[in-house]
Amino acid sequence: MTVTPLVRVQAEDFDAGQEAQELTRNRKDVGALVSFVGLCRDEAGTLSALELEHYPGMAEAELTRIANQAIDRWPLTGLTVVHRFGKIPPGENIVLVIAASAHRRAAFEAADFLMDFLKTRAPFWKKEHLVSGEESTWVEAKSGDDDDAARWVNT
Amino acid sequence: MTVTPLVRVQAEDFDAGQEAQELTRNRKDVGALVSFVGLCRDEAGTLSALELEHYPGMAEAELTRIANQAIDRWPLTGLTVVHRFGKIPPGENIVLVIAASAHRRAAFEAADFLMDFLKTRAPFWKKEHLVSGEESTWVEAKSGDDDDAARWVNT
Amino acid sequence: MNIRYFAWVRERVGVEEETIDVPGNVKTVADLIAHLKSLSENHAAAFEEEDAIRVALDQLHVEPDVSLGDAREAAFFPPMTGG
Amino acid sequence: MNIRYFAWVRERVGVEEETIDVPGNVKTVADLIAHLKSLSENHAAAFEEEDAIRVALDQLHVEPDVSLGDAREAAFFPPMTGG
Repeated sequence: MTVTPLVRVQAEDFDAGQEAQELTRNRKDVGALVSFVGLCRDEAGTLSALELEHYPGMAEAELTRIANQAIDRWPLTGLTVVHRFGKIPPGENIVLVIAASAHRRAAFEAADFLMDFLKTRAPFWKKEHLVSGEESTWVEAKSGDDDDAARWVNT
Repeated sequence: MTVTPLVRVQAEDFDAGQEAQELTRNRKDVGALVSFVGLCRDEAGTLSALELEHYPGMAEAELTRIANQAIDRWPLTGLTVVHRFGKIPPGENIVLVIAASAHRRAAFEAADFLMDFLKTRAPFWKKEHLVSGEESTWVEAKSGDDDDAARWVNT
Repeated sequence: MNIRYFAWVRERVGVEEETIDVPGNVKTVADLIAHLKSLSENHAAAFEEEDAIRVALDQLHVEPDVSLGDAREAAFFPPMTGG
Repeated sequence: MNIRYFAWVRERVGVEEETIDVPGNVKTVADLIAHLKSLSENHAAAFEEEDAIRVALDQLHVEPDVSLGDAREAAFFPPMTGG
């Protein structure tokens, strides 16, 4: 049976625990569930919020393409991807990936892969709004993210 | 500030979502949260329950030692390990590992490491009780688990 | 053709979305970028760091040498920073 | 010395826990295993596949060549299958 990923792009927060339960409810074939939650971080105390801009339509389509690549590559029983947009204050959730599988290695690798490709391919852009009221600036892409995504080629 | 892992060995079920929230509550330094949930699996429909025997005292001590190794090795902001014992029917949770960090790579690697070492070093043993009522049998250790743990040496 | 801009590309161009007539000699994404640069100073400024700009045709990532074909929408944006 | 058994080692020995006197010539974990095997047929059967048995001294994993030192508890069990 082909697994259909659940992909959502939304302004509202998500409940990672509830999303995980949806992947195991009434099932006995899930042995491993790996969840990744990315949060808005602000160690310096200078950030008032991250503003996430996205390309509606393409964001969902690209996340679904990446999710289906993971489903083709690993024996998953379920896969959930939720990405928020809009203004997100420090401490709040930004992104959720949950991979379910019979075995832990597949679940770990699929979640890790999803995050690496999501970072470099899903059409979202972060702008930093500062507490000081200084001009907001766009977060620059990290070359490390491309390196992370490149780990999955030919492996 | 040194991170103290939260380690629990218990008969009761756990709430993975709630445990994850404990690691981020009122914090702005957590950018990534990786959770692993291991569940009792029974694709064939022949299992009535797994019975988990453990070595009380040593189970907590060994899980804490493994958790502290992860804390020494990766820059974590928090780490939670919960392992159940007793009879666990198919579909129910067995083990939970949550690693929190500023960055996703550290959180992924720490959770993955924890699970590999927990499997080979934490004093728990699984016995399979069958629906048929046939004699229960002890689950044999997999050599693959030792291979998984060996991945973390010299890397 | 419908053209969309995101993040700092959008801010520099000054519009989110516009509909343009594509001249007959504009065949590829690179041709389209050259054409857009000719439209206004803002467009020229937005595409100044051309290597830093990513392109999607009908919501699929493409490289600059790709033909426009019968794509209905082109989008221009900086490298993604989601997740 | 307090001796504990787990999983199929426990089932074969037939007890969970027992207190034994350690003879003076028993210095290492391997010596202790040899001594335990001499106690009963059940003990001998439990330790038959000696390579398949893991040992903890005072709740720390140890190898068979380790000295008992002043450990108060030794535990014997099969390879772990938790997680």
